[in-house]
Amino acid sequence: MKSTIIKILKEKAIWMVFIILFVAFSLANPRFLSSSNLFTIARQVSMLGIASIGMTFVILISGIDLSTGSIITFVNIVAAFLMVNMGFGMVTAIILSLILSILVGVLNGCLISTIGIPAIIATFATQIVFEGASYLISGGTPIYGFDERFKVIGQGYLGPVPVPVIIMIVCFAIGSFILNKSYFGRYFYAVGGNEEASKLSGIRVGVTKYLVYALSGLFAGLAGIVMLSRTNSAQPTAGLGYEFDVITCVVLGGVSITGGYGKMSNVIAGVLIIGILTNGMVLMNVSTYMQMVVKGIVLVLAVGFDSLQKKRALT
Amino acid sequence: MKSTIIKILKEKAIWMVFIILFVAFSLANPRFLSSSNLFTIARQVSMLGIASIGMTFVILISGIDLSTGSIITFVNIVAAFLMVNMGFGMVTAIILSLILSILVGVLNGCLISTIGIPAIIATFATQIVFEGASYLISGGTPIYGFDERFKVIGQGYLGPVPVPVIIMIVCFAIGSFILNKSYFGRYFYAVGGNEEASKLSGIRVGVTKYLVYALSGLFAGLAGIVMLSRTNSAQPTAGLGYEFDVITCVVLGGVSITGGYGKMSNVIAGVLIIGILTNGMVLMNVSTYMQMVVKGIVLVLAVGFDSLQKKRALT
Amino acid sequence: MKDDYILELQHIRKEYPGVVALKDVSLEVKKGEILALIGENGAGKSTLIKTCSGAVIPTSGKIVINGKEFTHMSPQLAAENGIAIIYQEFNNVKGLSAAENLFLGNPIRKGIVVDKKAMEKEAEKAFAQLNIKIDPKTLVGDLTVGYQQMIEIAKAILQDAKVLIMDEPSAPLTTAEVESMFKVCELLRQKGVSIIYISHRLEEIYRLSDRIVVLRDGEYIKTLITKDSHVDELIQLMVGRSLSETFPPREETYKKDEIILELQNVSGNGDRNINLQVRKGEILGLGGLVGAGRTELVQMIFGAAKKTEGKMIFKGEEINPKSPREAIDLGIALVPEDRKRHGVLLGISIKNNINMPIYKKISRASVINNKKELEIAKKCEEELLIKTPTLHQIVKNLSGGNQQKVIIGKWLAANSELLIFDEPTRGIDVGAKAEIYKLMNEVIASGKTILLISSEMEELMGMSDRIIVLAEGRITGELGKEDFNQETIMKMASAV
Amino acid sequence: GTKAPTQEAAAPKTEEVKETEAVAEPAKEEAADTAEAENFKVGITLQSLENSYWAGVFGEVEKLLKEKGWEYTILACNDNSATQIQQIENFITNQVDLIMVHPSDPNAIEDYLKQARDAGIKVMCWDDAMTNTDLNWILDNTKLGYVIGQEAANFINEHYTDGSIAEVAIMNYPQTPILLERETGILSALEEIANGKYKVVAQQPALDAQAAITNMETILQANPDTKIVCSIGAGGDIGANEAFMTKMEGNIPDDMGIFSADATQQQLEAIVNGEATRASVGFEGSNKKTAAAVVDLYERLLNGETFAEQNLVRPLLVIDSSNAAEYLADYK
Ligand SMILES: Nc1ncnc2c1ncn2[C@@H]1O[C@H](COP(=O)(O)OP(=O)(O)OP(=O)(O)O)[C@@H](O)[C@H]1O
Ligand SMILES: Nc1ncnc2c1ncn2[C@@H]1O[C@H](COP(=O)(O)OP(=O)(O)OP(=O)(O)O)[C@@H](O)[C@H]1O
Ligand SMILES: [Mg+2]
Ligand SMILES: [Mg+2]
Repeated sequence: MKSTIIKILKEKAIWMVFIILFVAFSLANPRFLSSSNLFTIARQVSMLGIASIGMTFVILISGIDLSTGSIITFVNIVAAFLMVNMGFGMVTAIILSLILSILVGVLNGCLISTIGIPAIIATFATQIVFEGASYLISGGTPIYGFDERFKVIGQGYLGPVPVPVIIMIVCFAIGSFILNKSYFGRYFYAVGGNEEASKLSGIRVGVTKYLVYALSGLFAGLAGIVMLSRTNSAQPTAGLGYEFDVITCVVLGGVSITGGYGKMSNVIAGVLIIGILTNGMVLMNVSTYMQMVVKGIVLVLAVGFDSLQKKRALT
Repeated sequence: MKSTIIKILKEKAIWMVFIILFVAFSLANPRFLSSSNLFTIARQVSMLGIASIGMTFVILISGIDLSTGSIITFVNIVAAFLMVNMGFGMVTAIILSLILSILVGVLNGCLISTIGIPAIIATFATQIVFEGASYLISGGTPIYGFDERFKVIGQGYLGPVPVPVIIMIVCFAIGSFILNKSYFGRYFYAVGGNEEASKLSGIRVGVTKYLVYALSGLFAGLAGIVMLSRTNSAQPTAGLGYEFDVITCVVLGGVSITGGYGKMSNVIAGVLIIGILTNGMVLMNVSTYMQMVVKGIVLVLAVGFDSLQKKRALT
Repeated sequence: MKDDYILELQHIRKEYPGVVALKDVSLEVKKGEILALIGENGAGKSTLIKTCSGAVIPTSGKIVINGKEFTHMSPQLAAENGIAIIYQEFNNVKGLSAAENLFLGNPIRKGIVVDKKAMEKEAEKAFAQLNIKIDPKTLVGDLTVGYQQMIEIAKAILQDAKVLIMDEPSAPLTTAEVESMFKVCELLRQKGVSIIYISHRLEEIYRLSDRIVVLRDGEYIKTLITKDSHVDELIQLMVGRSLSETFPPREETYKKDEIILELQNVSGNGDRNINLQVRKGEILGLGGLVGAGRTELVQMIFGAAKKTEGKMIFKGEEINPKSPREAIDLGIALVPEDRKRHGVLLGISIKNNINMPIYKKISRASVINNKKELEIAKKCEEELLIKTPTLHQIVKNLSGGNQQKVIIGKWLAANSELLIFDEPTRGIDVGAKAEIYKLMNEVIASGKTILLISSEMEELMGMSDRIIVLAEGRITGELGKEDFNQETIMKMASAV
Repeated sequence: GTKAPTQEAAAPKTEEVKETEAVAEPAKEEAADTAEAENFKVGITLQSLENSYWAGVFGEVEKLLKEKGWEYTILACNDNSATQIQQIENFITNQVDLIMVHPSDPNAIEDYLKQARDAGIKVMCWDDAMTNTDLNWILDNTKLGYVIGQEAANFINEHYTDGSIAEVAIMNYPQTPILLERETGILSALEEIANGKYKVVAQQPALDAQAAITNMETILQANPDTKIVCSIGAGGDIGANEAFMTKMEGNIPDDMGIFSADATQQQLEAIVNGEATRASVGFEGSNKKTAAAVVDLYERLLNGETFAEQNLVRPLLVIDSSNAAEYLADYK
């Protein structure tokens, strides 16, 4: 009985952190709890949430994807370029740019799985290449002037609920489904837990890696589209450094950086923590510099608590 | 006989890449080969070289240090602040800020070894905390106006040789000494190869990690001092993103990102490659965007070649 | 009669950079037979069977399954053609449940959705057949190594294979578990399944197999009919020379009254209330089933795990080592049970491995005395007869027995007084085993003391001067040499 | 992260300076009056604070707002529109009275500023001529670049009278659109005014001093006769100056010069000390003056003043050896 409670507490520790932060901000500023602010937070984290799904898969197979941010940028620029400079329709442009983002993921998969470059190096290389490519395409200037309907994706509402939030929820549902129900989702755990054993059990580890990086590319691309619609203008700096925010969410959400362990539900908590932290600190007038310091400390505290527990359990 | 040649070729493959690039740039632009340009390259890579020594140790023990760039910034700001705003003498300021950079490294060591936070997360957290701290100290504005003698470190000459180059050479000598001659250098390889077995062989793995991250902090700090003297003005963006340049050099230099294998001599080649690549492309007036793309591709080619070989050797 | 063979390996050759692991090895398996594959460490047994699943791609040679020829296998092809393999290294995924591990790579599913319920049901059936009680939902990482191995076996059986290949399956199992495994093997044989069985335990080979194939140094040596062969012949074929006796005699050097290590009411790390005394110059054996908590006990002595209660007295002084380093400095050494993971540093040289605990001592102002370093390593190489072309060789390239010698050499160089051997001959071939026994005797002769953990009854009784038996983290009995008896020990080991 | 622009100055020097001062001074008086009466809440979001110009100005702005006792939040979006949008949304939630944006990309935030105005918040934009604002405090970056180029071109015409060709290096940062505009301005002024007397030998990025010094050294290797540098901001100026000073061992020849934007304290000191920096184009003259001017605009907006022109164009101010000392005094 007691041990069950402890187990639940441990497994859901990150939700505790979330609740504590939530209560703290609510007490500190009554505006925080207004329904409009809560929707604002949800809308603000939607891109982070969407991108974190792919990153969860990647980290589960004990990989890492440093190209997420530049895929977001790339998709922003490409979709905008297609719509504005090439006169493509909205839907075609979105589909084409999502296909491209999948292809970037496939390229990552190829470098990592087929050529055998360590993930951190391979995705860093694609990061700078596609960042460069985004500048080359855009010439460094923002691209804007889209169809009015394009705004709906990032700025629209369905009843009281913002469209990007709905997209995020759908994506999380798909992500959970893949991880928990689909057979290839189970392969992610297998490959992350023991690559050699997976291979010898007949799992096509190479294919799995391609799939995971392609999915990471796709979700990054989706986040990019939502961002583009939200900003309504494509900037060659759109996704700069975004990968680390995403990795932070996933790691906060308890996904083991060495692979094999992790749950989608806790990643959602990780995303929400970053969301309310950013929102709450602005509501409380914390300066930019101080926000950096606070975020670093929260990260250390949240992950450190978890790490200490695991370390104790070992000896 | 034949196999010895192949072995040498393999072990020194990165020097081949270096030679190829070197010859290519010499042919492309005759100025490249002038002795003054060669000294310029050496001077330009000096900071990268110094910081790469600590990173080599870190990657050898299968860690990673994302805080290198922000330690550089931090040291820039702190040393400048001490000299300009607090009226400390040059030597005192340098010593104090180097001690601080060691302490940041020790903090990393503590988070990683004592608390058990994965290195990539722990050093990312310290990165943002100390970046924030640098802004807080400087208020975001540059600090300048140092003693004239301070310039010597980054801009002076000893005979025909720039002082920073001499500092780099001395540091590399120390680094090689630590890795090859000192007993704790042996520990680095052991810990990187197998932590558990190292512990059971009597190595204090925790202490070793503290030492390695402290050394990484120290070398980053030294690089920061050289940079400060070179620019003669402390900027709160001084080291922004520098860690990835450093990691790139180390990985190009064949140090295994999973730890346990690597040579200081090849890291030097890695540093020089980045140096001549940057210099050569500017000499040829390649555009910024294109430079990013080229760097990414060179990274993939150099590391990919090596990875493919290793992968072949396995099955 | 060719059709009688369900699996044939023809002229298999495997080269690694600098090593030829297999030189033209051929082997045939008949339907419904149990074929034993034996050979020294590094003879190439694992490499050979790995070619059947594509885990190793042979440099040349062919694999013929049921008349179909393959030059290149893959895990998928192997499964499709009815070959199941239990590998020497664990092949489970710790983050997945027992049931999911059973169906790893081939889950029961409806469309793309996995059917966990169905897998759990099947798993339950399979476990019942093997006579093991495992909740199919538990994560494999939470199970003991014995259970993990049983899952491997269950997994292979579930595949409904025509050929089952088992690479040292009994190594981590308790006697009872080995028994149920044997029963299953018999059952499968009756069903017409062929089995290739690899083991260093010759008694198992004699109990199970129909034929025996011997490999040595990557070469095929001979095939024997089990019932017509003799152990001595087998050993002769394996090691290329004859070995007279396994347990060399030793003079009793210990003194009854000189205690080197005493534990008083020690608890922690899963053990409770341990009281024991180790006399200087003796070999004290620790007996018990796998999971009895012996490794846990010596981890506390060696400072690798924390004790929560009790006192440890070493050479008359209370000690409380908080790290292996402290224990080593006191003169305690541990040869761990998991050689590759805990014993040696695979990626570095023999020389460096041997000197690792004493680097600080042979350094001046932190600079290593290279001459001394080499001297010490050379001395070890000579004394322990480590087989290697050079001391700069990385340990990964050594055979299991030689790796074990490097570990022992390391502690001799460190001049440790109390050496703890945890399963020192697990997975080590007969030849190397004999050498290690001889080494242990030499250690004792030089006035040192040994604490020996072994799950092999013969070894424990053959080597020890005294045996203490543990079960579930407690001491359940102690026997003097004159009382050594397999049954008594087994009884104590299964007492709760 | 990437960073942001810099600032500038222009032609009819003295008069316009007075104008700004005139704006700045009443601001202080008014501040004293309104401090007790009104307690305003201001939200500011900038493209970047990783840049000395912005950090410097907003350090001063912060002091002024503190003096007034207003509540304020100063944030940087690190050149990311999504972040900036988020910050604007959070300001709206927090019901601030005024939002000032220095847009990372004006198109991205128009809609959100509209929401702010709908919520009764005053909106001011710095640098861009936006639609959904109460006031745009703008500058013309192409013109700013042009003035930099003009100063350089005049210098070339003065010092390269013997028919020799001046080798010019441009320190640019094309990743940021407005800095790209400045570069364009620089190039067109050179072409118009010094046609045939110069040659652009290199165009390399240099936002921060560290990158600038490295790139300048390399440029000097490729083209040892490079003596003229035009930089889009302070970083390129400081770095190039350091490289020139090292190369010439502190003795800057008459025909060598750096022309740039921003007019930060460090640049002014270089001009006063006779280093390679010859002129820098700024606006109000110093951090303090700029801060005072912008805070004054906040106050006027908050007190309900409406501006006849939505776009208030900032005057440019060239600082060179003739007036540098004067403005430098203002910093100390
Ligand atoms: N990847 C590899 N690279 C180089 N050499 C290898 C590799 N794998 C195995 N070998 C070598 O091949 C030989 C055969 O090894 P193998 O593991 O097949 O022996 P084994 O008979 O199974 O031994 P054991 O009884 O210890 O399990 C050994 O000399 C080993 O060092
Ligand atoms: N890291 C761990 N986490 C949880 N349980 C563990 C861990 N390590 C060991 N155990 C458990 O502790 C008990 C003792 O394990 P172990 O196999 O080491 O015992 P032993 O007596 O040393 O056996 P052996 O004969 O293999 O040496 C087992 O029940 C095992 O499952
Ligand atoms: Mg084997
Ligand atoms: Mg054990």
